[in-house]
Amino acid sequence: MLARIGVPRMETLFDDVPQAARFPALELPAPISQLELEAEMRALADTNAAARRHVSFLGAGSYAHFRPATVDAVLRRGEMFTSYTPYQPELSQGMLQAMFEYQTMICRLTGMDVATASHYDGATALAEAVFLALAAAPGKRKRVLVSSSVHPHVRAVLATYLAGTEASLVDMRLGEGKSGEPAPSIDATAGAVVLASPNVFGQLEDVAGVAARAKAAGALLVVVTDPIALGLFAPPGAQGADVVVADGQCLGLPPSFGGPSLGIFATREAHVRRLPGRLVGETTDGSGRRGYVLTLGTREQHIRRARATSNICTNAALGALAASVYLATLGRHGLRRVAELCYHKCHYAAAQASRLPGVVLNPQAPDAAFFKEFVLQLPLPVAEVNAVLLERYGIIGGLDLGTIIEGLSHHMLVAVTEVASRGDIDRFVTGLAEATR
Amino acid sequence: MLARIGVPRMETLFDDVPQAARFPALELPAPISQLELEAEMRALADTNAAARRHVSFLGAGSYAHFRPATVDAVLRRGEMFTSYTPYQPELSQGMLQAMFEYQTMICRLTGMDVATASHYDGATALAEAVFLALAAAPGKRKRVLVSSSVHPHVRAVLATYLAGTEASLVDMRLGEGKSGEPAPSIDATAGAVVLASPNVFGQLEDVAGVAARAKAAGALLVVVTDPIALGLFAPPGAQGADVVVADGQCLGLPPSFGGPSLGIFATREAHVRRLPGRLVGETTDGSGRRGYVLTLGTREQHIRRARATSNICTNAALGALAASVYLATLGRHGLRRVAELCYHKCHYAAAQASRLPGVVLNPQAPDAAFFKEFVLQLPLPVAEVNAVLLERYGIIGGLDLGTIIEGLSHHMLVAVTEVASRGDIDRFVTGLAEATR
Amino acid sequence: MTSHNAMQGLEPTLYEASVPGRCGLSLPRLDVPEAALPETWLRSDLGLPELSELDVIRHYQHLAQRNFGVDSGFYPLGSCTMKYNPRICEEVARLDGFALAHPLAPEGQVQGNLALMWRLQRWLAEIGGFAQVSLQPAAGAHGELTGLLMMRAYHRDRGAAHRDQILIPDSAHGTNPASTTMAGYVAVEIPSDQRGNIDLDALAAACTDRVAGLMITNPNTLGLFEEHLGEVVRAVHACGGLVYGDGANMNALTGIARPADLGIDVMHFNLHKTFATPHGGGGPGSGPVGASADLAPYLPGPIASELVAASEGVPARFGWRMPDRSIGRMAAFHGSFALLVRAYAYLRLLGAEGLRSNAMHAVLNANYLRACLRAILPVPFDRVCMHEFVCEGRVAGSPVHALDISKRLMDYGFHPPTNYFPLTVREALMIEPTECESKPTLDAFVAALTRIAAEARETPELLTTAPHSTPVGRLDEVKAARERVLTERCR
Amino acid sequence: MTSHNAMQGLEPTLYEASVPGRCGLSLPRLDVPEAALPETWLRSDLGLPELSELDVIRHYQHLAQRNFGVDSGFYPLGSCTMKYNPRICEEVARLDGFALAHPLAPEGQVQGNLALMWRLQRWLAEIGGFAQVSLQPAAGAHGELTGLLMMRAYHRDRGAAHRDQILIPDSAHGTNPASTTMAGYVAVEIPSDQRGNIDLDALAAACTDRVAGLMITNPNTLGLFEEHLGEVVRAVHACGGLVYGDGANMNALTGIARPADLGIDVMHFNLHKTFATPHGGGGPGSGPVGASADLAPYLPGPIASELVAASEGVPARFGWRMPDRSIGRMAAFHGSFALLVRAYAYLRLLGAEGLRSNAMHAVLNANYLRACLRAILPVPFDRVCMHEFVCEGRVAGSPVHALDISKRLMDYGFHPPTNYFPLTVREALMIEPTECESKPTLDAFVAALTRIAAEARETPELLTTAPHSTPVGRLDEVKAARERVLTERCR
Ligand SMILES: Cc1ncc(COP(=O)(O)O)c(C=O)c1O
Ligand SMILES: Cc1ncc(COP(=O)(O)O)c(C=O)c1O
Repeated sequence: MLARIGVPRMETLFDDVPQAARFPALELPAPISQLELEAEMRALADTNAAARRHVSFLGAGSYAHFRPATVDAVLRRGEMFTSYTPYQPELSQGMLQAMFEYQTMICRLTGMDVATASHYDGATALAEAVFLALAAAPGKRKRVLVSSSVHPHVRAVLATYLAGTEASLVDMRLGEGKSGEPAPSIDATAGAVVLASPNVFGQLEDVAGVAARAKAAGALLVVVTDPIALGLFAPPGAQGADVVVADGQCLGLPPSFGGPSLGIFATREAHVRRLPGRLVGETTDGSGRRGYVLTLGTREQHIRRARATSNICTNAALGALAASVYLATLGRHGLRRVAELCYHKCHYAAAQASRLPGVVLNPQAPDAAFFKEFVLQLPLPVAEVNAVLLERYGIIGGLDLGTIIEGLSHHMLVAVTEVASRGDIDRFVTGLAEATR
Repeated sequence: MLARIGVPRMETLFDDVPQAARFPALELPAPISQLELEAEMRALADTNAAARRHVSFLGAGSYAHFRPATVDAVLRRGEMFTSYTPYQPELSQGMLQAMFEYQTMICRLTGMDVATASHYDGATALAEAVFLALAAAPGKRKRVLVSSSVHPHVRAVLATYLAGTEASLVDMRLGEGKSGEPAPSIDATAGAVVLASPNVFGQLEDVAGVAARAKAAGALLVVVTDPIALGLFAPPGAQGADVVVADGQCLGLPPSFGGPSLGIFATREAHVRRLPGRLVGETTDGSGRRGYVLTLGTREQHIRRARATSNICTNAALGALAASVYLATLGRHGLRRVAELCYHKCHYAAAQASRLPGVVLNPQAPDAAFFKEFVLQLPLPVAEVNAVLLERYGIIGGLDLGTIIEGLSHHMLVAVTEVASRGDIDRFVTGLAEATR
Repeated sequence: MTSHNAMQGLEPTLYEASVPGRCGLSLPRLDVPEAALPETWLRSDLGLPELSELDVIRHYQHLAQRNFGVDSGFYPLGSCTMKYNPRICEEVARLDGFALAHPLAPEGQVQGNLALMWRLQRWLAEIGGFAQVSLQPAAGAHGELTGLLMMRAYHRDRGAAHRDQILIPDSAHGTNPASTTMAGYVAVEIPSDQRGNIDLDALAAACTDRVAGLMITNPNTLGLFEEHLGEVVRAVHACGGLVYGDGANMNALTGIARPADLGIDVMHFNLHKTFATPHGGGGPGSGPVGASADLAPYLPGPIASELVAASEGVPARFGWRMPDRSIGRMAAFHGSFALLVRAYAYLRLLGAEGLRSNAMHAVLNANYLRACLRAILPVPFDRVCMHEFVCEGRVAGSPVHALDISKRLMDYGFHPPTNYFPLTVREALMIEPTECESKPTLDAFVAALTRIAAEARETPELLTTAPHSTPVGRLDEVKAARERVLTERCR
Repeated sequence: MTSHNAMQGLEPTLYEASVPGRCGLSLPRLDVPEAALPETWLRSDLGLPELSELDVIRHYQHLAQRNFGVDSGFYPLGSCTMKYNPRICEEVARLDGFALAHPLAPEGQVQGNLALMWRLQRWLAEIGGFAQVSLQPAAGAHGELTGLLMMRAYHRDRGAAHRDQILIPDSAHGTNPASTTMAGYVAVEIPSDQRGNIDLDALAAACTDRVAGLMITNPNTLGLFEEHLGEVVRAVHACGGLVYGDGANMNALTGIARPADLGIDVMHFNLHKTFATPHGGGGPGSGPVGASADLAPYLPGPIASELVAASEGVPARFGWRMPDRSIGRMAAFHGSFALLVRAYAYLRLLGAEGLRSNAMHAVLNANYLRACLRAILPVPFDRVCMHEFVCEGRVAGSPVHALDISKRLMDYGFHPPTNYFPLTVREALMIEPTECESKPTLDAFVAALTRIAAEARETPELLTTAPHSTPVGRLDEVKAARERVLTERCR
């Protein structure tokens, strides 16, 4: 090969590299074999509590749902996971059709017209949604009102993204009840309003009410939601949301320490030319056979460059595929059933726990409807309760809310999904009782 | 559908079933969901020590070798594992070509001309090999001489199979050294001679010497071997064996409590019409394209019925596929390397252990060459030593030979493969030292 | 050459793709001192291919794409019960605790496996009506040999070692007579009658004191329930024989009837048919054998047993037990354990109701197909069938054979039915849809056969030269047998 | 209709295959009392398809067979680095301890993950020559945005908030200018010179005090090493700007040169290119960002840190730390952790020598292809290239375009190169073989292109109507954009 190229040695190929910097000695560990690698990786993995498969009540954006075996069976197909973005549609009909089906299912689920073929995660999907809203809102509005019950990490990502823009992020507290006025109120300076339902505390919000106010003010409403909740509850699309975003990890993806996840993004037909990211469309070949292609690429960075709607290129296609297989496996009946199980088990856990002396359920919003998470105010630090749960019951307790939201020490955020059996919940409550006694 | 069939109810379809026996109430546990099933199966699996992945020195026919990730990646392909025996070759070229390649690799490995597309396990392959030998030997010979160092379970299966025949199984002790005369000696009453090398104690036998004697007596020599050993040692085919059989678990299959395994069977061209089981052959289609089909079916039960060479129908095709992927991944260099690692590590372990006071290495055949297993005579019961190893060192010790061979209490059969690190071996020896102190 | 469309073109063999010096796996350095190798024992060369990991993965991806499984489409292969293989069963069988368990581990270290096997034995016994079950046999044919050797030992113990005949209906699967011979018996064929049942007169004539037993498949290989099973069993028992049940078709009877209640003394189950363990491209299988109280002592072993029952808080204790008069071992270890795990899981998902429902829907699907197809292809025994039925692969006024119809079905995206079995029906096409298939799939299959029947009349060469859309055309099986290229030529 | 050969025919959509009442998963019975559902909040209907598990598995098998990955064959997609994805990396990423770890678990419960991330940060820093690395960004473009926001914060802290321009060579990837805009900067394009380098004169003219920085890809998107990189860096630094490195092509430089040694201040790595994590059909990716000591305080966080070093017998203790002047979070949690596991494993298998060897062989393969293909297709910058090179997809005397050549390559079983990028080369075909491919594969590719070039001259319509062997023919992209069918019509 060298002869063909016309160089004497491989090293010659690198003559353009400044000599002083050429061929550095890298201090990296010596290579090991696959056998040794497996041992090393197992040792690392076993250092994590997750290796013990404890019953866990951690949620707050990453959830333990049952993953049907179909999902991984499909994700392991080499034709799928080793392919690139389907630039050449004739060789990529599998991924393209799967994405088209994903877009369809996401639209049905959220009640929207058009969905992108995925974003990195729910948080970045929200940031992109806010960019879209600011671009779509009339005039050049610079205020983004973000409900205080949006997950603080999600809010933080939005804040990072907004740093490069002239827009400012404004905290908004929602009033109580259907008539409650948000503070600050939504006025004509607001380009985008961001609401989470279920919110970070697991509670449902009055989407329709906020949507009406946003609409009246000419602002676009972006709703952050939980796709599992949509198995049971009215879709944001039907309640007036302009953009719906969500993190899709719950749809068949493992928690994996938070990533990779899947950013879900759906909006109304009117905004299709402002959409960030990939879109798959249906078309035909020369002989009229149906096929699928990436479409409306003129929005995107590889064509529009500096004037693109977003810089996104690599997205979360495999996560979208996982979500598709998950939704296809569960289908109309299964997703509703999973949502019902979450709801009932969560409420059972909440009812049992709130009977304990000194434990208060959802102290900030005791009357709010909730789905698969709730807050418990405890008489002692959450870490102390969790230590008892883990050491004596082998249970990983809920999130210490104080670690992500200031002022909420002694508050535990408890997530209960269909994977928790009644026995698990009862043991959790027993442990809670012991710890708070 | 019922209307189309012309019956009023599904139950009507079963009118032929005697009424007294129809629709019994079966006492089976109530069905559970996949979620609950996963929990139940995990609980069962976790009850086994194997779930803890201890370092283990158990062998004796089932070995811990490293399984390259390629093997399971291929075994998980639905087109392969959900297919039936490839009766319709045009839809089964994948499996057929893989089997053809398997036959080729097994022939190269064993030094034989033709290999079947698989048997249940090594033991049943041996039984079938003896049937072939008895049929092929001149005259109607009825004696099967079986070396005493054949694995007792394998010998037991042969004995069960022979129960339906007029042949008798005769224990044969091999003489020491190249010139040693077996007892009883191989004479013209012997139809088949069975030799294991490496034998159940891990030692290599004088295959060529026994082959010469068998040949002289007109008997056929069946050699039971370890395919990993063939990465390093001369193939039985080159030493005069007429049939070579082996258990193929070590070629990429998990131990799985002993099954399913893979029976390897290879012989000389002369015996091809007496071969039991499936064979794949190369051919062409109408336009001359190469393809593969099941062939020489006239030997088999579905055509020859009572006069078939065997009753085998379902075999171990997926195991043969696993072995093929294993052999293809390791290839010429990798298999030799694995065999060398086994050899050197095993000898290191043997040398270290035999230094301990009261511990004797291979007492029955101290000078025999051995491969990946050896015998230790211990000053106390093996179970007591193993208890120390497990409880204090987390190590599963070698096999208590007394449990499978009478008279060998206090003898431990130790298997050492490439997966044991020097540290593992040193800890094992330390534990042995502590237990035997 | 690399080829994305492996369904076209040729895939090079591993040896053709081999390039000197490659290896698909990195192996550890030697961390112990080298021992001297016994030079005289070493081999000089090892004729294995040399490939990178990528080469290996690509090769087998291409091969897989040239293969058709249940996952690929409708696979109505009669007698083979091509059910869907649930993915959760694949997952649980791969759990470390199961997959890494050593077969000779002390009982205390494998209580989970023993419990699983003990329960599965009990469930299979309950489903079949048997006293005891051994999980050791590795396939249906292996179970047959097991049962026959048990019958032999039973007769020997009763001083009837002279009994040397096994009666076998002419519609039986080839493994039945082949197993008979392996067990040292003589197979005596019994003809079928007009309705597809065993001919009772012929049976009566054959029932002598040379009879060790009868092997019967019920539903039989025509997919029909033996209408006079009671008489058959009585006749055999009356002459001192035993009745062996070939349980290949048990998927029609789970929760419908227990074979032992119908008089079967010993029977194998096919976990790879009835209990949805995957067929694996030809295997592995699992053929547990159930036996009545009289025959149970002869079962192969050891068998998983409950040594101490569970009592408040203390779990049960399980161990191995050899049946009293066991014929011995049929396998080096404990049978196809990883398949037992899958079958256990399958049974846990179904329960008694699910099992019965499966049998009912399998029978419903088969009868629906029979009702739809009888207008297209002759159905020789056109009465209510069980889980499968046999029709004749011929079309009036056309020269085509069953094989041509089968090959043409491939072009329509279907796997063909079983061809030329049972031998008692000419041009037999044996069709078994299983309960897993939906009405739209069955209707599509009927539509394809309808079109194929029309083609057979109008353009028969379309069939006789089929298939046309597979990676290779119709393969020359005669040439394969004649030339006997059974390994790749040395390169 | 079921279809075995999914490469032909149409695969129905999930909705077309849906049959009312089906569900692919059994779910547990409710084992707690029912709570009252808030009726007014409930949805009336859920428009998801209804399928059995078998339906689902078949559907996706058929789809997979209609897709081409690295596993399927040679995939020389320039700039995308289609390496083989080692299967062991897939396995280890699925270990429970990794896959089930919760992102908000207390530090003490995730020491394994933190150790892994901390080591990977150090290794990437070592490979790139950076002071610190953040693993949070989810892709290359995400890393670009991260780096630009860091640059913004850096200038703001130094009273240079007025700097509003980012210089970008005209050959840059589209994400560079798009990220620039998202970060609130103005992209200023710098032309390339005759040899494919940045035009130094144009650069000098652009280097004013409005410049916040330059984004540079090196090797650039022509596959060429910037011959005057030192001058470029000096010019930008001299005017007060920072140099951002687009690390998409880092696979040519691992062990060859450390970008920081060449003057790069901040850079993203593409784990999904350089470190062989699978592309997943478009994602997920992972785009860790490395920074010099000056910029490191601005990295997004939190970052895994060693709180207490290991000391005899006591393992090290790891925890999260937010960089002092961090721009904040770029992701809700810790980035694409499961890909970090794969990249860690990949690096452990390679070590320093393996990394360098990979880069060398990637460059060798690209130059070999360039040397072979220059006789067939014009190579505009025909000098020693790095891991890829660009040629022009046109044949003298033929009307065909790069796209036609690409489509025709499919018929030969190859994935086409990258088309029409970079924009600075007309009819660009950007070819990147990677180190994973063997000489026989490269030779087969050359042979195919040789034949295609001949076809282009003799029978150009063979190319302009290609591909001919794919499940669908050339698709009408204009129609797709015009009709905008972006979801399935309601049924
Ligand atoms: C009726 C019948 N009996 C016996 C067998 C043999 O079973 P196995 O292939 O499991 O050995 C079969 C297999 O197809 C069969 O259909
Ligand atoms: C040169 C270059 N820069 C940036 C990117 C964007 O990287 P990503 O797709 O990971 O966002 C790419 C992707 O192809 C690229 O080739």
